[in-house]
Amino acid sequence: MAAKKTKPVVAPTPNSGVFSVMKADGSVDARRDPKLSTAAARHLYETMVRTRVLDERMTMLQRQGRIGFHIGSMGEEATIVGSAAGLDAGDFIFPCYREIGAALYRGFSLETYMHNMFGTAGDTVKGRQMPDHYSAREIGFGSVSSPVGTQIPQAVGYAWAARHKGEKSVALVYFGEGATSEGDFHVGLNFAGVMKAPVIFLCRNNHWAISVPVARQTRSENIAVKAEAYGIRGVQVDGNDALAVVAATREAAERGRHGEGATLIECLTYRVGAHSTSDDPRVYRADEEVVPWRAQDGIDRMRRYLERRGIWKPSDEETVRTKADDAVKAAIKTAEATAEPDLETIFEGVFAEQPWHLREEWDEAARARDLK
Amino acid sequence: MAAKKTKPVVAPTPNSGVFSVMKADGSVDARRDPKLSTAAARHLYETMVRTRVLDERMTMLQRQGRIGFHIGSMGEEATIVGSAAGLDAGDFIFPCYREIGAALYRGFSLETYMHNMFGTAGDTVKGRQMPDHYSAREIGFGSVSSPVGTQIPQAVGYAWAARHKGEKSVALVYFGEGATSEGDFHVGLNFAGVMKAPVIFLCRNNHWAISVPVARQTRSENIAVKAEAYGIRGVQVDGNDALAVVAATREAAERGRHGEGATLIECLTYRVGAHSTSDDPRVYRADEEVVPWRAQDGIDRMRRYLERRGIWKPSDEETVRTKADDAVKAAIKTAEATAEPDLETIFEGVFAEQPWHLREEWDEAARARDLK
Amino acid sequence: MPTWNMIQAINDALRVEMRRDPNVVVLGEDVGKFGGVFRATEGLQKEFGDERVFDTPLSEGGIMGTAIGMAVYGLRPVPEIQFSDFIYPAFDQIVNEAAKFRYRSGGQFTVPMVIRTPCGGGIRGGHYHSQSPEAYFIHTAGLKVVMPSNPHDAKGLLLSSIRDDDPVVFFEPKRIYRAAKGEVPEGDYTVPLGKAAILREGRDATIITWGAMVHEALAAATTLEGDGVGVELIDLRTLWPVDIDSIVDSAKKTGRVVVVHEAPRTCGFGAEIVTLIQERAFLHLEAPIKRVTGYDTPFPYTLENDYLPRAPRIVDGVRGVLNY
Amino acid sequence: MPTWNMIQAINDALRVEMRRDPNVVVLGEDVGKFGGVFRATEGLQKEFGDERVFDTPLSEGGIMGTAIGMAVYGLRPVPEIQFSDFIYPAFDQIVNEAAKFRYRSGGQFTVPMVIRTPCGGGIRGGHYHSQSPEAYFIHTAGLKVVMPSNPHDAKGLLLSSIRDDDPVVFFEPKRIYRAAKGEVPEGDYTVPLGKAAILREGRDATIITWGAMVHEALAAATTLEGDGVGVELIDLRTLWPVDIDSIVDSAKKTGRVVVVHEAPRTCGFGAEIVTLIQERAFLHLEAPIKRVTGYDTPFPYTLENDYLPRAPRIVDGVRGVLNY
Ligand SMILES: Cc1ncc(C[n+]2csc(CCOP(=O)(O)OP(=O)(O)O)c2C)c(N)n1
Ligand SMILES: Cc1ncc(C[n+]2csc(CCOP(=O)(O)OP(=O)(O)O)c2C)c(N)n1
Ligand SMILES: [Mg+2]
Ligand SMILES: [Mg+2]
Repeated sequence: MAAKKTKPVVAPTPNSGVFSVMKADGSVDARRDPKLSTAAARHLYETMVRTRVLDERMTMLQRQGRIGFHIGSMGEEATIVGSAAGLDAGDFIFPCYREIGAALYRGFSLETYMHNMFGTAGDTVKGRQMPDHYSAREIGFGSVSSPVGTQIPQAVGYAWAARHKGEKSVALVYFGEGATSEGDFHVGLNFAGVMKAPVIFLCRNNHWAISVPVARQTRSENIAVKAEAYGIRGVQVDGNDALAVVAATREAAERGRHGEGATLIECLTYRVGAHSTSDDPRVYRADEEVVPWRAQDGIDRMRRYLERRGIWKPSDEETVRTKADDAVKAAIKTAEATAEPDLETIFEGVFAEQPWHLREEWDEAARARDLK
Repeated sequence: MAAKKTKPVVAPTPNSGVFSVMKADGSVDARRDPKLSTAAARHLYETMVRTRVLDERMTMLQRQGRIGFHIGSMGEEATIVGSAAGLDAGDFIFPCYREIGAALYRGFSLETYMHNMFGTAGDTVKGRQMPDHYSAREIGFGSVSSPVGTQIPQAVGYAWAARHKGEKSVALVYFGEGATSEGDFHVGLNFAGVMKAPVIFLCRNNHWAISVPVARQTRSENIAVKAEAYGIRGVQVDGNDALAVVAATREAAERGRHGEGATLIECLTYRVGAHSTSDDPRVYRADEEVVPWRAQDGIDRMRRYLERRGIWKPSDEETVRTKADDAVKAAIKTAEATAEPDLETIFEGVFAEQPWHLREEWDEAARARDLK
Repeated sequence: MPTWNMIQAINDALRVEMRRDPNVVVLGEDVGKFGGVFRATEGLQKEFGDERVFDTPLSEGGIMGTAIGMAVYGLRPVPEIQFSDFIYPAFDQIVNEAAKFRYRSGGQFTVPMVIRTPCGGGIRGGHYHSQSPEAYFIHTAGLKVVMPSNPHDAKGLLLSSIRDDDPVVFFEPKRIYRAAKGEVPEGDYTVPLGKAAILREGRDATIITWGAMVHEALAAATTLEGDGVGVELIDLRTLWPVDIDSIVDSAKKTGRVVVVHEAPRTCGFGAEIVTLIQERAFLHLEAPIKRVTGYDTPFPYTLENDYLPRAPRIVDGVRGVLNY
Repeated sequence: MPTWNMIQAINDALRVEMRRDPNVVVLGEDVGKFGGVFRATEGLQKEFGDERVFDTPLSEGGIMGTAIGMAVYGLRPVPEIQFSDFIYPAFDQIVNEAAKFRYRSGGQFTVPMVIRTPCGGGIRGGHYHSQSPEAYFIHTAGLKVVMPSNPHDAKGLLLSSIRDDDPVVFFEPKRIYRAAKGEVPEGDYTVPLGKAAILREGRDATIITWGAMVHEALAAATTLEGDGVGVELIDLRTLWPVDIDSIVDSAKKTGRVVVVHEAPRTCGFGAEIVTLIQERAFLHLEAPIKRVTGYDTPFPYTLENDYLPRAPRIVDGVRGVLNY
């Protein structure tokens, strides 16, 4: 059975400390290595780099006033892309709001993304939501929204439904450690336990919820231990170790596929940047806290791994960065040249069919456009 | 320090199994004995009996159509009265809806209670709430309401406020095991952990939430283990062993008073009766399941303890039951002879001062009474 | 045709649709073996198994959150909220998630789901077993809101609601669960969403109402008929989107309108009905539109009959608009 | 008197009251060291310590539940909900608990608490950073609802709200947090709850509005004045209990009324205002009362200026009632 082959020899285990595969120098513990193919390892790394490049560009665009908002994932790429890489293509992702890396890994088009960032007529969500709030059904990726934690029980229902229909897929849901304080976290994990739903709860413990440090979020020993309250498996993973995240996600997915229920994976990582472009962390966070995390950057570590494995050379780095940069710039150009959505996009799609009152309101809004 | 003296020698300890003091025959483990005075032990027992007598009467009244509803505590008296007995008089109780025994222990007047059961003009909550939904501030007892779990975070805020104001008191909050599934349970315990609130979470695990057994409520090993998710202490107690409940509550209260934060106490007990007078458990529960629990009745066990200690004789039993019965009957008589609340009770007390619209609506309702 | 009460009609609708559509699942507190505290789901678990009809842990937020996920996947969940007084822990999932999923995802994801929930007073339930919270949901863009007044409509509207591609909040007036009886067709039929029922025609005054209050209004209309007053009685059935033509046409015809509902008056759905009519039939109105409603207090226990808009208050309201 | 913006005025009100009353505590997400994402609580933790101004875990239900407990004890908590779009996880605690505590306990327990929360659109926040959910709370018996439109009122109303013995939902229109500036008295003063402000007197038409829309309405009134139309402009300030006399008197005077609000139209507070006026000033009305409001859709992102009731739409609305 394929599953067996990919199972890591030494698996992440509840209460056994932080699971890791790679050292800082990129060397791996062979027993734990998820043994990615060259192509897969490169795709994983390249997506991390592309995510970082995209992040930098979006932040710049926001500073220039060309887009209204951006929420990035600097420092968390290994967690985000690594977990996507641990899934099968048929698995479904319920995003939080920082997982563009997971979408890119699955082939989400930069152009589609950029239309969302600019809220254009080309936006698949029709300019109705903020930047970074896209939906990507075609790649098995849900609907980004702002309310913290609401996606957690939804993922449970989705995963349960898929199993109910005889599928062998799992659902993975992303959230931050701050979200673990919401009622939705609790009810989601509890329902998953009782319903034996094949769901992976992927907590990006990036240590901060805007200005609130994790120590003020909960007094529990860690996040993973919370799994015990629901009779599900909980593991801690080095979230800056992309291979560890791949291995842990794969194992959780295999368990889910084989009827062993849900797993809570706590990925220990760090929000190196601001919460979003609306935030300024200097007000509440000392830069000294950030420095060591920058040194443990997940992208650097993964590159060292590729280099050791002999499947990455300096010119590759330049190529991937240049290509990413060019692609982002091209997408920006397209989006900036695209008109804003039609007026009717406000009034359509509230329901499958438009009721009388929305037809009237649309007329009213159209008339209002003619007012001085 | 008084606290030391009352601490049980062998305390309930997290993950150490179910804490108990008394055997079925009423003999006690001396190291764990909370060493109640004769008066205290008798008061505890007598209150349990009075609670049972009251329950039986109220169920009968409801069957006769004289009151609309009753929700009882048959089988759970040791948990309910024992926990009240473990508190100091200055501690505050946030009730669920089955804790009349705790109120009676603190001296709640049967007459006041009965006015609530009949929704009369004498009801301190003015006939506004259902039977068994009283408030009893004078005995440090909150407001009974129906929504499951809402009282849990409230107790945390109350306990924190008392400590903030320099008091040495704790708050104890009651709820069933079903309530542990609500978001309010999670947020309450999590806030308590972070805020180091001196609160006791007293879970009556009576194994059923209406028709849903605890196994479908959560897949966690037990309820007490959920405390770990919040970095607070969690213990399991034999909930039909009144002395164990006293000891565990006392210990948790002492910890709270001394700044050691919150405790989750899971009392293992059983809902021997129906959920309420609106329920018929025969539809969903086999009587065989109930039989062994009836045999472990907490009242019988406590009586055996008193008898062994030589502070209870058969005539005492008769006296307490007769007195209880008479008192209940007298209270019923008074309540039944009392008029219903005035019309204005609908419109008063929504706010501290009555705004114009409620004055108008009151007029309207008064006029409506004159319509045929 | 059998004569059934509301509970039987609702139970039958669920059975009919579960047989027809394997994507329909029923979940909630006590809906499984017990068949619901009002017995609306009785026998369903036995027929459809505990994968399609099951008890959840005690959490309305969890019921709603997981049901949304199921609907996003492609099922048609019918979650039950045991009393609509307890719907608020699920409020965020309903108003921020279910109601906005289609819109915010540009139609990529939809939430075909029916939230069944008993509502209303008159059963001596006090604050927490008597509420009529329909206005909260009508105010929320993206939700349909339905409340039947009789077994025939209950079944037909529930079937339409389950087949609807958007989330529907389906209120069941618990006071008439067993009291309202009537002939109900067996098998499959639907009552369309968005269409009111004109239960009586009349030229003198219009009463617009829904749910249990339909029965009080019928009693009032009968009394008024004895006095020679012809009342047009409209049972909205679907509260939102409301059947605008029926209410405006009737208001134009009679010029005198009374809106009746149990919920608290202020910002209740009555205010919206009044406003829609005054916007569209202003010159036809002979008197201010009158609201006969619950009051702006929590629902009381002992005096609930003073609180509820009973027939005499409705009669008085109609007389008020007639004598204006 | 200093010239302050809304944020400064709110910050000052909190400081004034925390100095005066040791029972006032401030809690919420990011309100401590950071001073709130809009900086409304800036400097308070430094002055009053982290027992009186503190960050909570990320849970609105927890914030509200614990704040209720503090209020029941006797404190006067001022919890912040970071955006009113995120108030719904706390909805149950607000509508079933805070709003009913006094009533259900026969006055034994009360919940003096002010829920501060930014609301409204115009900052390019999309569905989840733009909502105006006031109607949900106005419909809930037991809550007072306040929304200031300028720094002077913001401070005076916040001080009144904290001293009020009942729960108040205090909406702060975030779009004018920094844009609305004005003179604000230092130290202690109050603006009474329940009293509207008549910002302009006029005989031709009445505009009734609140919050950020007051500024659009002012612009509209200025335009209309240029055309010789005298607008009476009422800023409600306290939404509930509403200042019934001011709105009814003005409606009687002008006979032509426009209600303006950002929230979705259906079952919005506008419907209640319309209904109250038609109940009390029916014979004085020369035209149907007009609603100029947000639409019945989730709040959009790119096209938010089409969604919001801007001045030209208000002018058009007033012309509509004048030319009826
Ligand atoms: C229900 C809700 N409350 C508050 C907010 C405001 N908010 C947005 S992100 C955030 C912090 C989230 O922290 P965490 O869950 O750790 O995720 P991270 O941002 O660190 O990835 C807050 C408070 C929100 N979006 N939703
Ligand atoms: C929020 C909410 N949901 C549902 C109900 C209906 N209900 C009343 S009691 C109950 C079961 C409670 O079970 P548990 O918490 O175990 O307490 P017990 O009744 O066993 O003491 C339910 C579902 C309610 N009162 N409140
Ligand atoms: Mg975080
Ligand atoms: Mg129970």
